[in-house]
Parts: sequence; structure tokens; C-alpha cells
Amino acid sequence: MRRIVPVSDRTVETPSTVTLRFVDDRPAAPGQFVMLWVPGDDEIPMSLSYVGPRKGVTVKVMGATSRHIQGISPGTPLGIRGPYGNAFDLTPHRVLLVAGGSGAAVLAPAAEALGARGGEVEVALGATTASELLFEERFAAMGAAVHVATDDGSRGERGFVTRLVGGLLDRGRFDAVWTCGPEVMMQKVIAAAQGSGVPVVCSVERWMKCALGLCDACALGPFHVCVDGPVFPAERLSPIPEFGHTKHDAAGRRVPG
Amino acid sequence: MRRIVPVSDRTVETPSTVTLRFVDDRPAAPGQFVMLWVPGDDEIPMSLSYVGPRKGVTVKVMGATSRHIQGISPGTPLGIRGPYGNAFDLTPHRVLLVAGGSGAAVLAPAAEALGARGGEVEVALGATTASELLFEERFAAMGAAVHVATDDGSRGERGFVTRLVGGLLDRGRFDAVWTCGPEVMMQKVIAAAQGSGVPVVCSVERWMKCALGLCDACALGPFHVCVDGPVFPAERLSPIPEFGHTKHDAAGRRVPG
Amino acid sequence: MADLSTRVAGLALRNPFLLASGIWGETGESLRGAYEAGAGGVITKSIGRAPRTGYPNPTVEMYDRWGFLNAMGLPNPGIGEYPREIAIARAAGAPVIGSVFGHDAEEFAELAEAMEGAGVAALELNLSCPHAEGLGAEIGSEPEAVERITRAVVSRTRLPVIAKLTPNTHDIAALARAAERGGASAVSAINTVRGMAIDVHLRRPTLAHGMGGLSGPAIKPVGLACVFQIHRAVRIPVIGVGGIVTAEDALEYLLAGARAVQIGTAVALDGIGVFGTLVRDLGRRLDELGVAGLEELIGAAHRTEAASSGTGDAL
Amino acid sequence: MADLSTRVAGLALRNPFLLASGIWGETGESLRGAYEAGAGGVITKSIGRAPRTGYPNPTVEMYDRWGFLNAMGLPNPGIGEYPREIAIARAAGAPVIGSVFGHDAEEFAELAEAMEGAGVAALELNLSCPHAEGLGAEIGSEPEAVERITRAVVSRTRLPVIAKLTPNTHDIAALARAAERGGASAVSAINTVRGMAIDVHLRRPTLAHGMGGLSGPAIKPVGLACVFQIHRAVRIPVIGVGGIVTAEDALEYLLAGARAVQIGTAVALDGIGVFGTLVRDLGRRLDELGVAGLEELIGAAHRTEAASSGTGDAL
Ligand SMILES: Cc1cc2nc3c(=O)[nH]c(=O)nc-3n(C[C@H](O)[C@H](O)[C@H](O)COP(=O)(O)OP(=O)(O)OC[C@H]3O[C@@H](n4cnc5c(N)ncnc54)[C@H](O)[C@@H]3O)c2cc1C
Ligand SMILES: Cc1cc2nc3c(=O)[nH]c(=O)nc-3n(C[C@H](O)[C@H](O)[C@H](O)COP(=O)(O)OP(=O)(O)OC[C@H]3O[C@@H](n4cnc5c(N)ncnc54)[C@H](O)[C@@H]3O)c2cc1C
Ligand SMILES: Cc1cc2nc3c(=O)[nH]c(=O)nc-3n(C[C@H](O)[C@H](O)[C@H](O)COP(=O)(O)O)c2cc1C
Ligand SMILES: Cc1cc2nc3c(=O)[nH]c(=O)nc-3n(C[C@H](O)[C@H](O)[C@H](O)COP(=O)(O)O)c2cc1C
Ligand code: FES
Ligand code: FES
Repeated sequence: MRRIVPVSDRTVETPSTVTLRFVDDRPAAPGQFVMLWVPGDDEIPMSLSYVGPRKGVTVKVMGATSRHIQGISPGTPLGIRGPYGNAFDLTPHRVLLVAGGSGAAVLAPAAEALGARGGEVEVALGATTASELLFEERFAAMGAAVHVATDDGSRGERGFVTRLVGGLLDRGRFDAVWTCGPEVMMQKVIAAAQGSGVPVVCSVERWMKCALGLCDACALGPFHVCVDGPVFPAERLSPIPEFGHTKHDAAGRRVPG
Repeated sequence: MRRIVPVSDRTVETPSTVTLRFVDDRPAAPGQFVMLWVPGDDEIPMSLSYVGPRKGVTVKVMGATSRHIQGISPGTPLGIRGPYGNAFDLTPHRVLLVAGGSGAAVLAPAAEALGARGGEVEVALGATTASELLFEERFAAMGAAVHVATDDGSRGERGFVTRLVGGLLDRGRFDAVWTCGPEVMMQKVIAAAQGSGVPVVCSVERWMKCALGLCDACALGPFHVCVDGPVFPAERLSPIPEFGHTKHDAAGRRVPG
Repeated sequence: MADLSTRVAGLALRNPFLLASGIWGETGESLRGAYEAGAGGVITKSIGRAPRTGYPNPTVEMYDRWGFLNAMGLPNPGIGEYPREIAIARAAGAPVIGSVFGHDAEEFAELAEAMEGAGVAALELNLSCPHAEGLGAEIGSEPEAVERITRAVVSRTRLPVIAKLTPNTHDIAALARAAERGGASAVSAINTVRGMAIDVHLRRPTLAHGMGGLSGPAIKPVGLACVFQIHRAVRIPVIGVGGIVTAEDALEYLLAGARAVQIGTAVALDGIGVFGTLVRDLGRRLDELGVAGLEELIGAAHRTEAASSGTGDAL
Repeated sequence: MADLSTRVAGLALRNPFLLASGIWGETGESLRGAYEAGAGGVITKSIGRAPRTGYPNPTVEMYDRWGFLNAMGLPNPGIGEYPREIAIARAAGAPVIGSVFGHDAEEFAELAEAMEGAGVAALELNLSCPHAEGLGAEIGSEPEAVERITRAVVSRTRLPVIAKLTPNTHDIAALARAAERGGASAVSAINTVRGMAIDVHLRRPTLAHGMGGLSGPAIKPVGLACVFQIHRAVRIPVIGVGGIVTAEDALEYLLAGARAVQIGTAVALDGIGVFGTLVRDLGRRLDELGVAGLEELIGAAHRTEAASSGTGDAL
């Protein structure tokens, strides 16, 4: 199941984010992820930020492994298995994307796929600071209106990107909201959309080991994010007490997160 | 790989030979054999005397297991695996069949298959005594001329069936001779056909265990009867010193036979 | 429809299909989910004294449907936190078997007491994990250790105790006899078979831990041989585990002598719905065979063998 | 093309692919056939003192391509008649390794002497057949017995001695160390893994003997784990066997530490032509990798592991 692929390109997207591309011909759909093995280090879940035969992952620095990955130069062999998990349903026509942090990594290919089907997106893109805005140009290149918010106000609206959501939903006629980012952010998006009648779809993260629905590491209430997710309609997540509150750590303890 | 099939019919063909039929939908070709498992007893190779979805084996008493098999009544479950081995090449148009003892069991379905393709057969059928002539009516029902020899002269020519071969080859224009019976008999058939230009094809037997080309039980010179045979052109067999002289027993010793 | 219920180690189960330890067993919601999907009972992840993250990833390697290699390294939240997970599963009515692992008899016994406090219906002692230093099979391959640990646990709880045995031994029957002497109510067999995979391109083992354990269809023949041998060696019941995916597989284990079976890797192959499928298919199969309940089948392969013992004329 | 030759137990082999014992090894013509098909050398069927028919049929059970169960029961013509078979294979130039089995050290030693007389290039001691009473793994799972038998054979012949070990143990490294102490020139690992299949309809084991041994792809992870462990434990070389079908499989074994490999079940899966395919594919693969010979690969998975040992930054 595992393939070894040499990294073909490395692109620095933001000061904390790097994209690695590699050739892999397994079919993949936007929303799905791979288990990315850095031999001698770790194997971690990464959404596909490019889903075609020249696939890509866009990695934000979190800890040792993601830092290590960022430094990898073209030619280096990486292991991948997958793609795993489900994908975004591409039937809605007009979709509002709400991305926080590296969340744009999974929303960008979804937006492109929607565009290829004749759909349209509008994007609310958030980051801590201007230089950390991920894939702003990639969204713009699709012809999407991109609305920006930064925590420090260095670009666009000052504050969290969720502040943009209410206004956008009031103005545009959207068939769906797709969001990826910290769970508290996604909860705010869900709250903002409440009453608008527009369904919200979230991409969530949990600790992953097997990615095969076996080991329980990625349990989220009754679900296993590796096979039931990572993409969930908000109405399936909201009733789960853990959503936005706790995760299981590598030992299976319930920890805040 | 193994199927359990209930015996559907039991027919006494001669005092020493019984046919058991059973339903099995694996495709099979005339010449091929199955490993027939009599649970609690043994598993032995048996040519298919009927190759359609209602398959059959025609068993001559040799020792304990074949005697046991003969007594089996309809409804009894048997194990089968296969079909194994190769089959008769059905491209010749006019074929002389030379059958000794239970050899008719494998030649009868081959003759029928040839007939279905518009080919014709003539049969030289041998047995120890009249009552032991196997499938005489089945050959006759195909419209084939059946020439008979018995060791005791109780029907047809007295003596071995091989005595008929020379004359038949002189008279008929045959594209091939197919023979199955004791190896000394088949060697005489080969000798009789020598110089006639008619190729001889033999179906041979060796001890079988795996029937998968692995265990070496069925070795015959450089061949393994279970996968390279049981059907061989005479010119492949004649150079093998063992052919007509020795076999390997269950322990792998070279014994006369 | 045929009655699929079975009794083993003091447990009355609605059907013989138990969720195997280490599969879906970290959280109470997952244990509940397996029970609601149709399992007759659920076995928790093997729980130790302290929280343990297990080995780094990669922790798994999957072949085609026939095999699965893992070296999770016994990750678990520790017995301190785990009771809340058990409570969630129990609230849904699931018979919960608490699996524990430790370094010595005392540790096993303490964990057993804590599990009893958490309300499990029975205990399973993991004497068989093939890839954890100083744990599992490293201690569980000596009959003396199996007996000592079992005895210590039995003396400290009133719960039925199931010893889970390793196939990485030349004589699993001796391990089962040791468990029986120690007072076990049942044994489970088998845990995974020690195995490894190597990446040819990278020239290194694919699992971070190197050694792992093989599960799935590839080990069904191994598990069957173990259950068959154990059934001959002891009077306590056997729970079969290893490579069961279909009702036919389960029937093989029942015929070999298992009174219940555990399902692990099949959950990765077919999803948790595999429990519903197994229950349905086993029921249908029993109806087809005209068999009213499991009792007639359990160990039947031994009876058939005895009846014919090479005389060559039984059918 | 890359050089595929290898040296193991004093033998210089044109390539690392040996015909495994019990496959095509009953007759000299078959041994010759395997060599002519491309094998680097051939191992005879395990030969005993007297002729033996083995168990009654059914002796085999095949799963999909991944597994194969057998209980042949060590059929063989006996050492009295077998030298003529060896002569046929030797006449074709094949390096012949004589495999022997016995009940005790004396029997092994006598057989070894007779094999030496028959002109074999090395001996393989079958200490590992999983389904023969009083033979094979029944004696080969005790390190003392492995050492004693190996020593007896080594003292009675000048031939290199290879001890073939069983995976049905909790510590194959201990068996390898015992063989090394006994003076073995190499060990082979693994023989088949004990297994069983049961026919659900007939409610009986499908092999006449009941117990059998599992071979084929299903046991590759098990064999690799054994070879890896043995490579760490002893200085004598290892010959890998178990589930090798493709050149990739063979490479895994080489990387785990094997200096040569044996091919068994693959002959049933792909025919004897598998040797030609393996030789061609391994050569191509080495060329692709830019590797000139096998030496660089043998045991390389250990070196990679050591180099990175969890620091998380090696590549
Ligand atoms: C389905 C999915 C898709 C993801 N997609 C992306 C993406 O596209 N881009 C991106 O930058 N990040 C993505 N992540 C998050 C990414 O996996 C973690 O950031 C990464 O594992 C951090 O590893 P580390 O060693 O650098 O950090 P560590 O220092 O090891 O850990 C920091 C945090 O990272 C997370 N983490 C570490 N290991 C794992 C693991 N095995 N499984 C899940 N989380 C882990 C934990 O929350 C942990 O607390 C995704 C996660 C999931 C579950
Ligand atoms: C490819 C093939 C096709 C055959 N087709 C037929 C057929 O259509 N009709 C028929 O009557 N017979 C057929 N035979 C022969 C049949 O297999 C034997 O007659 C039968 O095995 C005898 O078994 P037994 O137990 O009755 O005799 P036993 O007393 O056990 O042995 C008598 C003789 O039968 C042969 N035999 C026994 N066991 C085996 C075995 N496992 N493999 C091969 N030979 C064995 C040996 O020559 C042995 O000396 C075929 C054999 C082969 C190899
Ligand atoms: C991912 C994984 C984790 C496991 N964890 C445990 C465990 O914690 N304790 C235990 O006793 N067995 C554990 N096992 C072994 C299983 O319970 C079971 O014995 C084995 O997988 C064979 O069954 P299967 O072929 O149905 O998977 C684990 C198996 C797998 C695949
Ligand atoms: C039909 C069969 C017969 C075997 N006979 C022997 C034997 O006589 N002696 C022996 O040492 N190993 C014997 N083996 C074991 C093989 O040599 C080999 O160790 C095992 O099959 C694993 O390799 P594989 O997966 O490539 O088949 C036999 C295996 C099979 C399948
Ligand atoms: S990561 Fe193992 S169940 Fe999802
Ligand atoms: S019967 Fe085993 S090789 Fe032919």
C-alpha cells in the first residue's frame, strides 16, 4: 500500500508553510489525506493540497516532524499511503470557503475542483499576519473574491476571519459553507451560519496512527476521522461534546484541544 | 480451492468400474483430472469422464480407496479440487482412440468434444473380458466404429487391443492417435504408429500428492504429470527411460510399473 | 433463525463475535459503537498502569486483504483514566471484557482490581503482544510466567480471567495448561504473529519499531491450529481469534473448539458493519445446515477426526 | 548487468536463489530442472534413514495466491536409494545441498556421512518440519537439541552444515546461537509455520494429518522478522526462506541480512520459470538502484536503522 515517492518540488508558501509536490497516480479527491512517512522520523497525516497526478502537501510548522518536512529538498524520497478518508461533496454551486491557518491547504483543491465543474467560490481567508495568508493568489487565480482578515490587522480586517462570515452570508447567496481551521474557529462559523439555512461542512483533524479505521486513535465521538471524515457536515459534529473542546492524545487520553 | 460436492448419480459401468456424477461449474477440458477426496480415507487423482457442469469420474477398483469410492451412494459429499493438468488438443479431425482398461474414461469425453467440433473418431477398445469393456455404448452412440479386443477372447479379437492398431492405421486416414492405458500398451501403440506418420498422444498416470507442480511426487523424467501432463505427445515420452518401465512410489522410490 | 448465543468464561453472549483487543477499544464511544453494530461483547484496548503513547508512526503496514502488520506499542491512557471509557460502553449494555498488560504478576493483579472496580464483566490478560519489550509475549511465552500471573490475578479478583496466548511458541498447549493451572476461566488464541516488512527503496523496516505483529487472513491457519491444539489440552474453554473475516472463518474456529471468537483486522477490511454481516451470515449458515445452536458445532472437528481415525472408511 | 553471485556456507553460487527443500527435490531430474531453470543451487528433499511414504492425502491446501498449507509428512526414498538422484543433479553441474532429517543426533550424523559420500556440497539439517512426530520442529525447538545435533553432524563430516530453523518458537535467535555454538556454517530460516484448515461442511481438518505447515506470501513477514533477528544474534550467515515470489521479496530478505534465499511455494504459483524471472528481475532492479553486487545490500536494513535510531533527522 505504501509507495516511495521522491519530492519533485518544494515551494515556500509563507514563513511557516511549505508545499512539497510529488508524482503519484492514485486517484484522489479534494478533502482526502495521505499518511506521509519521513523515514527515520515519523509518519503524519497531511491533506492533499494538490490532488492530480502531481500531488502536493502543504505543511505548516507544528513540531519536530513538520519542521523536518519543511527542510526536505527535491529528490528526497518520502513514503506515502492513501489517499484516505472522504472528500468534499461537489454538488453545491456557490460555496463560501472559510480558511484559518493551514486550512486553506485542503480548501484550495476543493475550490479548484468546484470551479472545474462550473461552481463558484468566495473565500474568507484568515491568518495571524499578512505574510502567513496561505494560497491567497491561488484563490484569486480562480477568479474568486478573497476576503482577508489577520489577527494583527496587517492585512484586511483586524481579528478573526470568522468576523467576516456573517456579512458574507448576508450578501451572497451560498449553497454551502466549507471550513477548515481550528475547531473553535469552525464552531464560530457554524454559529454564524445558524439561521441562514446554509449548510456548513468542516474538515477536522485528530491524532492518526493506522488511518484504516482500526486503532481508534482518531476517534471523535462515534466517528473515526480517518474513515468517516475528515470532512463532516456540521450537524454531525455539533452534537459531539468533544468537538471544539477535547481530543485524544497519542496515548488516548482526553486532552483539551 | 476445494469444493465439497454431493454425489448425484452412481452408475455401475462394468463389474470393476463405477461412474459417480456430481455438479461442479468450474470449466474443464477432456484430459484434465481432479483430486478426489474421500473424507476419512484418501485423496486420489481421477480423470474427468464427463467434463460439463455435471461432471463425472469413472473409477476402476485398484485398492482400498477405489473400492470405497465405488460403494459411495448418491448424496454422499466428496471433496474435489482442480481440474488440473492439460487437455487433449482438439484440432485433429480424424482420431484413432486406443483405450485399455479404465483408459476409456478419459478418452470418451475427448471423443465427444471432438465430435462436437465436427471431428470423427474410431475406437480400439480393449479389456480383460467382455463384461469389462468400458463405454463401448457411449462410443457407439457418437457414431464411432468400435473395434474390440479382449484378453480372453470373450468379445472381439482375442489378445491385446494393440494388435488392432496396425491394421486400423493402414486402413483409415487418421490425423492422430490418442491412447490411454497401461504404459506397456501405450508403448506398443507408439511402436505400431511408428512410420505411419500419425502422431500419437498418450495420457499417463503417476503418483500424485499436491497436483500443483510442487512436491515432485508425479515426476516423470523432466516433467511433472500434474502440470505438464497428463496428456503428452509420444515424442516427449519416448526418450524418457522411465516411460513404460518405472514409476516413483509414494516414498519417491523408483519401482517397476 | 438459529440461536447464536454462547457462554464462555461466565459470560452469556448474544452471539459469539467479540471485538478483539486493540481494535476500536481506546474510547467508550467506539466500544459502544462496536456493540451497537452487533458484537456479542467488546474487549478493551490493553490497558497498563500509566499512560503510554506507543511507538512512533509508521505503526501499520497493510498487504492486500490477506494481511496486516502492526506495532502500535500498546498505547493507552492508563488505568487511571480508562474507567470513564468503560462506563460509556457499559451504559449501552455491552458486556465489556477488560484487557490488561503489565511487567509482572503484581502489576497485572493491580490492573485487574482496578478493572473490577470499573465494572468489567471479565478480564483478558495480554500475555502475548509480540513487539513490546518486557511485556506481552516476552513474559507470556514461559508457562511458569503464564501460570504465576494468572494465579495472581485470579486470587485478587472475583472476575472470570481469560489468558490471551501467543502463537510465537513451539507449544501453545503448554501455555494453555499453565493458564488452566493458574485458575483461568478461558484462554484466547491467538495474538498476532511476529513479523516485519522492509522497504526496499529505503533499505529499512517500514514500521518505526521494526518488529511488528501479523494479523488478518494470513494467520487464520495458525490460529486454527492453536485453538485445535488447546482444545485437546485443557478443559477450560477457548476463544478463537486470528484472521476471521467471514462466517465461514468463524465456523472453522467453532469446529476447532472455540466457544466464542474475536474480530480484529476484519474491522479495517470491511468496517464495523462486519459484525452485522457476521451475525446475519452465521445465522443463515446454521439454518442451512439445520443446526439449531452453536453447541453442536463447537469442537466438532475433533469428534469427526476421532470417528474416522485413519481407518479409511468413515464418511 | 549487476553481479548476482553470492557466497554462503562455503558455497559460491551464481545467484542467491536456491530451490527450497521439499520442492521438486525428490528426483534428480527435477533438481537438475530447477538448476537449468536458473536456480543458483538446489536443496534436496529432506532425506531420512529409511523410505517413508509420508502422510496420506490430502497433503495440501491452497488459499488464493497468498498461502499454502501442507502436511506431506517427509516422504522420501531413504538415504539408501537417494544418492542416484544426487548424481543426476550433480552431473548437470548443480550445487546440491543435501537436506536430512532424523530422530536424534546419531541419525542426523549417519545421514550426513551418507550425503557426503553422495557428493553433496553442503548439508541442511531439517530441524524444523512443523508436523512430524518426533522429528523436525519437535526436536528443533530446543536450543540444546539444535546444538547437540549440529555438533554431532559437524564432527562427522567436512561439509558445511546449515541448520534450518523453525519459526514456531518464541526466540529463533536462541536457536540460531545454538546452531552457531554447534559449529554450523549457516542457518536457514524459516520452515513453514504450524497451521490448520477445517472443512466447514465436513466438520473435519482438510489435511489428512490435521496439522500442517503454512508457506507462501502469508509467511514472508514472519520469515523476515526471523532473519532480521538472527542476523543480529550470530556471526554465521543466514539463508532466508518464506514467501519469496518476486525479486522485491528477495531484496527484503537480503536487506534483512540473508546472503541467499530459498524459493518454495513460488514454484507452485509461477512454475519453475520463476527462477529465470527472479534472476532477470533482481539483475534489473540492482541496475536501477545502481548497485553492482549483493554485498552492499546484505543486512543493509540494520545499518539504516542504526544510522537513524530514532533521532528523527536521518534520510
Ligand atoms: C486529516 C488530517 C489532515 C491534516 N492536514 C494537514 C495539512 O494539510 N497541513 C498541515 O500542516 N497539517 C495538517 N495536519 C496536521 C498535521 O498532521 C500535524 O500538524 C503534524 O502531525 C504535526 O507533527 P509534528 O511532529 O510536526 O508535531 P508534534 O510536535 O509531533 O505534534 C504537534 C501536534 O501535531 C499533531 N500531531 C502530531 N502527530 C500527529 C499524528 N500522527 N496525527 C495527527 N496529529 C498529529 C498533534 O495535534 C500534536 O499535538 C493534518 C492532520 C490531520 C489529522
Ligand atoms: C492423472 C491421473 C488420472 C487418473 N484417472 C483415473 C480414472 O479416470 N479412473 C481410474 O480408475 N483411475 C484413475 N487413475 C488412477 C487412480 O488414481 C488410482 O487407481 C487410485 O489412486 C488407486 O487408489 P487405491 O487406494 O484404490 O489403490 P491403492 O491400493 O492405494 O494403490 C494402488 C495403486 O494405485 C495408484 N495410486 C494410489 N494412490 C495414488 C495417488 N495418490 N496418485 C496416483 N496413483 C495412486 C498407485 O499406482 C498404486 O500402486 C488416475 C491416476 C492419475 C495419476
Ligand atoms: C492494530 C492492532 C492493535 C492490537 N492491539 C492489541 C492489544 O492492545 N492487546 C491485545 O491483546 N491484542 C491486540 N491486538 C491483537 C488482536 O486483538 C488480535 O489478537 C489479532 O489482531 C488477531 O486477530 P485478527 O486477525 O482478527 O486481527 C492488536 C491487533 C491489531 C491489528
Ligand atoms: C510441499 C512442501 C514440502 C516441503 N518439504 C520440506 C522438507 O522436506 N524439508 C524442509 O526442510 N522443508 C520443507 N518444506 C519447507 C520449505 O522448504 C520452505 O521452508 C517453506 O515452504 C517456506 O518457503 P516458501 O514460502 O517459499 O514455500 C516444504 C514446503 C512445502 C510447501
Ligand atoms: S487512525 Fe486508526 S482508527 Fe483512525
Ligand atoms: S503431484 Fe506434486 S508435483 Fe505433481
